[in-house]
Amino acid sequence: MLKRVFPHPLLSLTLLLVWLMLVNKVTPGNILLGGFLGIVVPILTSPYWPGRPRLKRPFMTVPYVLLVIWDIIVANIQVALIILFKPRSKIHSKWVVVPLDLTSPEAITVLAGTITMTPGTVSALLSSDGTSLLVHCLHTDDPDGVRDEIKTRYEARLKEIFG
Amino acid sequence: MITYALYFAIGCFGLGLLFNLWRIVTGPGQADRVLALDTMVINIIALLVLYGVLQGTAIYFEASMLVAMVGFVSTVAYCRFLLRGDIIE
Amino acid sequence: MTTQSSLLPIIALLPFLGALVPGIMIRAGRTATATFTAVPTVLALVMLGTLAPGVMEGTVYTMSIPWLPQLGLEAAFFLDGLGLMFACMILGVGLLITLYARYYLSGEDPAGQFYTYLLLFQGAMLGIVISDNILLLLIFWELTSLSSFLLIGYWKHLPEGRQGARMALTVTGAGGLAMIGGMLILGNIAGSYNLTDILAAGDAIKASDWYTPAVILILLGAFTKSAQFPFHFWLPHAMAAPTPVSAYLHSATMVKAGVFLMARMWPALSGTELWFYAVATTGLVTMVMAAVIALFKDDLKGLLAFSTVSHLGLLTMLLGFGTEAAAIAAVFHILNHLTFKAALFMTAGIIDHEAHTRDIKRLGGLAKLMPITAVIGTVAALSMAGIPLFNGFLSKEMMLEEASHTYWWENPWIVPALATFGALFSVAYSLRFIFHVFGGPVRDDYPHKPHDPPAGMWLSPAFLCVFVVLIGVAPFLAEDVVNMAATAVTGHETHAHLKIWHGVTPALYMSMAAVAGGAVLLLLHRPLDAAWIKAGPFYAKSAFDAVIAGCVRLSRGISDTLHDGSISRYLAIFTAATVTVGYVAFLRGEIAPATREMLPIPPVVAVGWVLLVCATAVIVLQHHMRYRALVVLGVIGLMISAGFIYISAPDLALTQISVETVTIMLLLLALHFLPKTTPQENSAGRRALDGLVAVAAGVGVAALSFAFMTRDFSSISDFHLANSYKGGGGTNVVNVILVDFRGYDTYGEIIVLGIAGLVIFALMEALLSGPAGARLRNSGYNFDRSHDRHPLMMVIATRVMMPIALMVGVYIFLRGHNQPGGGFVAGLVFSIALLMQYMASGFGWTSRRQQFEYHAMIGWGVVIAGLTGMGAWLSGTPFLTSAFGYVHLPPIEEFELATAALFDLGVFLCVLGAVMLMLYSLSRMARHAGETVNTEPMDYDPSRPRKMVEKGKA
Amino acid sequence: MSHWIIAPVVLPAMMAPLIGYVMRHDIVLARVASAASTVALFIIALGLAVWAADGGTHVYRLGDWPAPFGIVLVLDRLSAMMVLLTATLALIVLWHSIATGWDAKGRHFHALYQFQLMGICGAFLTGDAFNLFVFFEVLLIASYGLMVHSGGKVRMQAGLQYVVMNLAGSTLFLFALGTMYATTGTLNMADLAVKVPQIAAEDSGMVRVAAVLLLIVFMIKAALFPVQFWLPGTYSNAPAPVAALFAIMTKVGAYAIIRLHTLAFHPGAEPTKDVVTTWLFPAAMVTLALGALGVLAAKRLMPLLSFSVIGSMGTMMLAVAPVDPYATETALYYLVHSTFSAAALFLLADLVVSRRGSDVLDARPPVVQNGLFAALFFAAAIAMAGMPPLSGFLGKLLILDALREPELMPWAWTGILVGSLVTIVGFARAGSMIFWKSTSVKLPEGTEPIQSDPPPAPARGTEVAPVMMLLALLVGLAVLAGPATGYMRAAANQLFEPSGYIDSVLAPVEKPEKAKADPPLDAADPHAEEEH
Amino acid sequence: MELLVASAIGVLTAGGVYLILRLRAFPVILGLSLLSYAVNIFLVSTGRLAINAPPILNKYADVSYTDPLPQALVLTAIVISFGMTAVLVMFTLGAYLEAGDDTIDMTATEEKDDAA
Amino acid sequence: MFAEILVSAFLVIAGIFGLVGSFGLLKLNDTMQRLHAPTKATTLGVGGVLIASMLYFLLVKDNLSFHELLITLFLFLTAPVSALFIAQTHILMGLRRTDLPPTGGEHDWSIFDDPPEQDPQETDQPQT
Ligand code: NA
Ligand code: NA
Repeated sequence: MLKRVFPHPLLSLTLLLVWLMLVNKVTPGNILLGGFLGIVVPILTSPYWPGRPRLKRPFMTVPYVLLVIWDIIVANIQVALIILFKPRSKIHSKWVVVPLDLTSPEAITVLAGTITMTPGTVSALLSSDGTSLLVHCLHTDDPDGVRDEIKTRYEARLKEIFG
Repeated sequence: MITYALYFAIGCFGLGLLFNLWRIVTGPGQADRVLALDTMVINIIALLVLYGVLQGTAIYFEASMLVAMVGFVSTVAYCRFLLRGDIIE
Repeated sequence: MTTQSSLLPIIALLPFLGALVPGIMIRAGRTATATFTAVPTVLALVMLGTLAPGVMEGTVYTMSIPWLPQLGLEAAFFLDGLGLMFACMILGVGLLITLYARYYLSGEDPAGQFYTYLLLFQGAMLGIVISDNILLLLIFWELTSLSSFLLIGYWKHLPEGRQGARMALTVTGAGGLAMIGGMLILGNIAGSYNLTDILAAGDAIKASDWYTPAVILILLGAFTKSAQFPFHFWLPHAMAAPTPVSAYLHSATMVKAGVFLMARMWPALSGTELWFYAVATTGLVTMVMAAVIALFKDDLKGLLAFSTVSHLGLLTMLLGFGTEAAAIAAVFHILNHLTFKAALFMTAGIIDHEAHTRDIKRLGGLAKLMPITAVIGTVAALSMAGIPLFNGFLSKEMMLEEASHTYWWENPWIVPALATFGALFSVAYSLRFIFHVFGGPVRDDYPHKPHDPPAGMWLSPAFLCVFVVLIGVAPFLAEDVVNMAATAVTGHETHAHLKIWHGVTPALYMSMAAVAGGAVLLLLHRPLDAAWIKAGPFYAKSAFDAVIAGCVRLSRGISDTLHDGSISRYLAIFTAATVTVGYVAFLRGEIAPATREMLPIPPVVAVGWVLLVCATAVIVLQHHMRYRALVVLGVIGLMISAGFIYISAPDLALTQISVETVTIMLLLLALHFLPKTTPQENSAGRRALDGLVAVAAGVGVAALSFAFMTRDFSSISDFHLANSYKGGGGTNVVNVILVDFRGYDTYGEIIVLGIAGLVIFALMEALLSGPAGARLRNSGYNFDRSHDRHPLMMVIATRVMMPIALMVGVYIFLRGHNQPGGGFVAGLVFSIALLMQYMASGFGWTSRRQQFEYHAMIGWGVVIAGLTGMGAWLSGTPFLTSAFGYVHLPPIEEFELATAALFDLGVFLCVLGAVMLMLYSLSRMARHAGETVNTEPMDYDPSRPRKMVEKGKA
Repeated sequence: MSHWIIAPVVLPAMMAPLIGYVMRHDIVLARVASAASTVALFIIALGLAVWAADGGTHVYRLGDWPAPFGIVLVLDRLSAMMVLLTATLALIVLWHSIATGWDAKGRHFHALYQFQLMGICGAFLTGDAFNLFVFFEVLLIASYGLMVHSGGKVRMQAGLQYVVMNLAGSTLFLFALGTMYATTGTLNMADLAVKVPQIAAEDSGMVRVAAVLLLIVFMIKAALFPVQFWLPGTYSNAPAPVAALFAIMTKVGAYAIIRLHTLAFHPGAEPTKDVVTTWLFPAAMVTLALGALGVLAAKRLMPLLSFSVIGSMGTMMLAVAPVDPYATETALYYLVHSTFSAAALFLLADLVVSRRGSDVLDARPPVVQNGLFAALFFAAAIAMAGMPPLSGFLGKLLILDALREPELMPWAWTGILVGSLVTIVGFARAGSMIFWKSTSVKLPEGTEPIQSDPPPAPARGTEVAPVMMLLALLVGLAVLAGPATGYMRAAANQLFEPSGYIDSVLAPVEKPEKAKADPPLDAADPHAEEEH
Repeated sequence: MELLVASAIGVLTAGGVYLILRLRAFPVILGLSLLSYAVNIFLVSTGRLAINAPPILNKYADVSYTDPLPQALVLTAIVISFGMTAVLVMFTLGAYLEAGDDTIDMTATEEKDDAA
Repeated sequence: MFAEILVSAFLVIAGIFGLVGSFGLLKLNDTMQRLHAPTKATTLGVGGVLIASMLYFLLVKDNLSFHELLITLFLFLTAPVSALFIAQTHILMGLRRTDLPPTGGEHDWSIFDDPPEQDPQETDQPQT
């Protein structure tokens, strides 16, 4: 019963927040309406989201997000420098194959997203059984290092979060 | 000061648009064009937000949000067409 | 008097009403239908009979029923001497023909149809002669053309019948149309379309500037109908009709309509030089020419047809002379011609019927085989030849008399000489009819051994021959009738004295010369005939056919070239015309100097402009690469949306960007089935021309918009700004206009969308069930597709994105009344959110989980919007009158409730339903083409075990 | 203010979704609903026509907003007449569609049919220029669907052309409306009638462009040269009942021209004075000629009928071109006549062609009931060609009578008379081929007739009835020409006295204060603070 | 600014017109899309251009508003042209699937000549 | 003043990164390299603009606004997926299978190889 009303409780919470961000004003009416929509919308969309993803340690997401933001800033600068000052011929792009230990689709998605959002790497392909990720690296002379960094810096943390 | 900074930023993103245009026109691959269009969408979002700041109003915010949303959907659609032919098979 | 007059419309109507009867009892057989045809004819005759004494005394019966007063058209009838004479002729001969046809028609012919047509014709003809309104007369006139078309084409399986019918219709129809013009002019001069008034206004008419066109146009009608040169050629071809028809229409009645008309109009139109030269000359030429041709016709009916043409020429000439005596002669000859020519046609019909041929060269010697017929034929033919003691002699003599003292272009000889010449040939062909058909030895090679027909068939011509002889011997018997009619023609009382012997007059010599010469000609017939054939006479039919064929070719040339199915050219013409007309309209007006200061151009806006222009250029130049064009189209949509923001139109930006996306989706979905490139098919010249048109259009539109943008104006929208909040309850004026001030537009607009959904759905159903469906099933993919149908990342991202997007949709919907947004954009946002889901997991998978039916959604949308509109009726206000109020429910802050929101909900549902139904239709096509529906939301879920079988294998 | 004015729009607009969405799986139910709705529409239209005959201009202010700020519907004699004409035609054509089973040959026929009626009635009733555009679109998009009802190759291609042409036309319509608004600042037709004459002569250029662009837009609908090209392909390939219904569609264009050129660009409006007179007459002349030529040139029956429609539009628009009351009156009479006669021809052609198997004018064996069809064809053809005794002849006489301006008369008269002749010849050729020559076609001994399986059935009384009804209407129009033209004269006079229309529409209205409460703006506007 | 807008309208119109005169349905669709962009901007500009004056009522500032009516008209026009485009796309597909190519011109099928 | 400097700084940084992103699109050699560029514009470019906007309304206009966060959320959610699709497209259309390293597993990269089959989920039955 509860699962029917709250098929995705985390989503409901997110939607309430989204609603408040949209109306940009926290009033009782808006909270009520946002809460209502936060319940109704997931119910309406639940057929498209069968199953409920498990978060083992949801609070670990906070340091993870902060880490990613920091990486984005640093990497951005590096990549900007490459684009601006490195001659075309000196840019050494590489493919990196990252074997995945993660199995949850949500976790894989977050990992791939993280890789893409941090400049310098782009997730390009997943193997069809979801066991490895193909990453394109803008400039590196050490593809294995990149792979290892991804696995230790991001995947390990995600494994903790998603279990 | 903010005004100058605003104009600077607007100029940067505007110039960016021209770069995107070049990529769209010359390609060479279809993926390049889609990529350029996607970048253009992002630049437009930035410009819309900057314009809102310039005019001191939040009235254009929904537009930027909607652009972000449809930009994504159309990029996926353009790609899916090339990948699968039928975009909503 | 009035009661008697009121018989007139009844008389006119009787044949038409009567026509229904044989038409209904179409299978009843010849006797029954003939009987029922005779009934209205007899009734009408009886009614006429009650009026006849009055007319003889000089009474003119009139009766008028208003019909179309705006035009001056009245159902007005009048009966005077001329009318009475003609009416009696029409009905009397009609009766005889009815009897004759009963025996003439074979059992296989649909007699009911025949008699229906006959009565229709009779009614039309009767109408002509008793109309008091020339517009009414025109109606009956055209009806004679139509009914004769039906009668000539009665044997529809015969090509001659069909062609003859069409030729007659074409020629007499053309004349009739000309006459319409003439009559309208005439009525305009006279100030009335009533014949009585027109006849009284003769002097004014002749003095008018419009007299000449009126006369020419009316004469065109009369000449074509009466087969005057050069319009005579249709009549011989009308002989393909059954002989009763020929006898009735083409000798006794219809062809006389033209003559009747000239007689009718005689007081109003005759007596001028134009009249004389046009009418008399035409008549003379026709008379002579047709007489000559008639001699060389081997077809009995052909001979009679040309002789009819000749006699009609004679009548025309007489009426053209414009003298009273000539008019009397004409009236008398009308009567006489009727009797002998109808009899002759019936005779020819009998011969054809019995001998199965009408070819004179195959006949001869019939006098012994069919004596009764021979007597009838001989009497009638002698009358036609103008032999004394037969009525034809009398009127022909009068004609020659008139001709003998008529000057043509100050020349005294031309008319008498030609008249005599014509008479001579007339004698010759008449004698030929007698000697070559009835005379000579009995042959043994008739197609069918002839003998006299049953009495029913020869009674009618015999009856007419009685008149031929009776009048021929005792002409004074016809005196009253002739005077009665001639008085009506000339407009003042005439006192004709009809006698056999006039003394030794020029006419007598002319007559004798004609008889003698005619006999000689007959003797010389064989060599003359050979010479005639050798000369290769001009066949009007081939000329006519060539003209018609030429017209058809010409019209095909024009019509088929213009309407060749090339829409690109249609559009080019359309655009070029629009541009031209627009420029001309503008240049013929003026433009005041600009009053409005221009806004500055910030660089980034200029960049947007560059992008827009370049993108347009790329699309135009590279439209062959269809996919590329679609990508670049996205740039234009983006630029325009941003531009809308810049020029203070946020609602437009929202709508544009979302519509743009959905449109591109649709185009991509369609392009999936279509060729991916456009071949270059236009010539460089064509492209240059198109470019020219395009540039002209672009420059025009640009100049126009520049012109008004730089000029101030005031508009009604101040009202909207002022009343939006107080009266409409919203601060987003655009939205209030949409849902309130102009909610009716929006109502129409969502219905357009709803219909679009329906049309697409219906079309898809029709396609899939037809050959297109088969084609679709056979269409395969001609490129390497990705094996990644539903990438995991997309599915996961969508699971979060879609609910958020729906929230955004709700938000945009709720705030639309006050801020940019509203039902339409919200509907599109919902659609896009669903689209995202479709792209992630496929349409099939997703729509199986769909809880709402799109059809119903559109329906509910339209119904809700409509009901909201109708809700206003409850408070007695008009459709779509809005109501709103502010509600305060603690602890919630005050909020607004408005009917406009309900209306907007209708908009929302309709948009969502329509978009989704469109996508559904396209996706159904794809599935029809062989796409399979996935059972899983994503291709592979690594968190779940693989299929057992595969596991075992691995 | 009577709500009945909007009934011809709302009734089909409410019925259509019900039919299309609720009853979409039950053809019988859909038929009943569609027929009931159309009968009701007819009765309402009749009532409105009777009401409008009082000579008043009845205004319906949508949303209770005063004109020119809101949208108004206007019922006067002309609009009432057009609605009644539409309803009458719709009823008969619907009967035919149901009796012949056309409606079941594809999806959504009845829903689209009702939407189509809604669009047409809306276009006739509106008093707002932009709203006219909206209803043009409604009627167009419904017509797209009806046009390709039941599909098929050629029909699809022709349908595509029809859509493309009209989309181009709709775009032009918007350009024209934009220009109109940019120069006058208003969209209400009565208000335009006030504003257009006020434009200074020195500044007439733009409004003239607006006027001429609008003229072209309506000429597309009215199928006038040089924008008539779409019609033959469309009418020839549309399902016959749809083509019959389309007989009213060309009249929408004619109506719009009449309406705007007696109102917004009325003859007294100086800036736009010569716009219509310059172009409409020559366009109508050429149209008439092309129609006649097309009839003569046609190798198939349906194009022949289509071209005869073009010719009739040319004839009618000749009488619209002078923009004077009597000529307009005659044009209205011809309008009604040509609508019914075109419909009769198309419905009849459907009965014949569906049995004959082809509309190609060649020799092939006669169809069942050849005689009956021949008679009906003869009657309908003489009506269309303007031969007596049906209303076509009277209409033609009226138009000839009305066109007496010395500079127009020679052209108009020649055109109409010669055009009639050519049309008559064309129809005679076609009729004699189909109904007469067919009787001489004998199949060679021993060959089996190539016939559909089962062989075509004779037309039932219910199938022939609609044609009969249309012919009866033509007879009635001829016999009652006096009263009919009386109404049309009154309608024309009303058009040429636009002050009644203008005053009624723009009459000031007492408007009750709508807002029940007047809360501060920020309650409605969450962003208000930011903007300060 | 006016010049930019006017010329943009002109360019879009010219491009649109050129494309609708092509022989295949697809470029015609593109052309009609361009034309519909052009006419939308044209319509908006009939209310004259104004910067940062959206017709959203503001109680707190004495601001001017651009003409809202043309915007409402354009919204209606956009929606309608969307529906029309969708139908056109479907018609194009239908014609293509029925006929086998997407040429938009119809080649006249020659029928037997003459009616006698 | 501090607020102004802060906002201005964010604006300038955002502008630079946005421009660099687009410039990279122009300059870089092949499609895969170019794909890296928009991530600049998205992350620091638009991110900077959004932060500047938030700060501006908060500090200068005294009005806290969350809208910008929402846009950021949107972009962060969607950009990787867009990039993935563009990369897939490029690989499918512009590269050969052999241009890529092997997956190292038993299955090939998704666009070249069908996924292994799975039993349908019991909870995932269509509703109708
Ligand atoms: Na990255
Ligand atoms: Na809205």
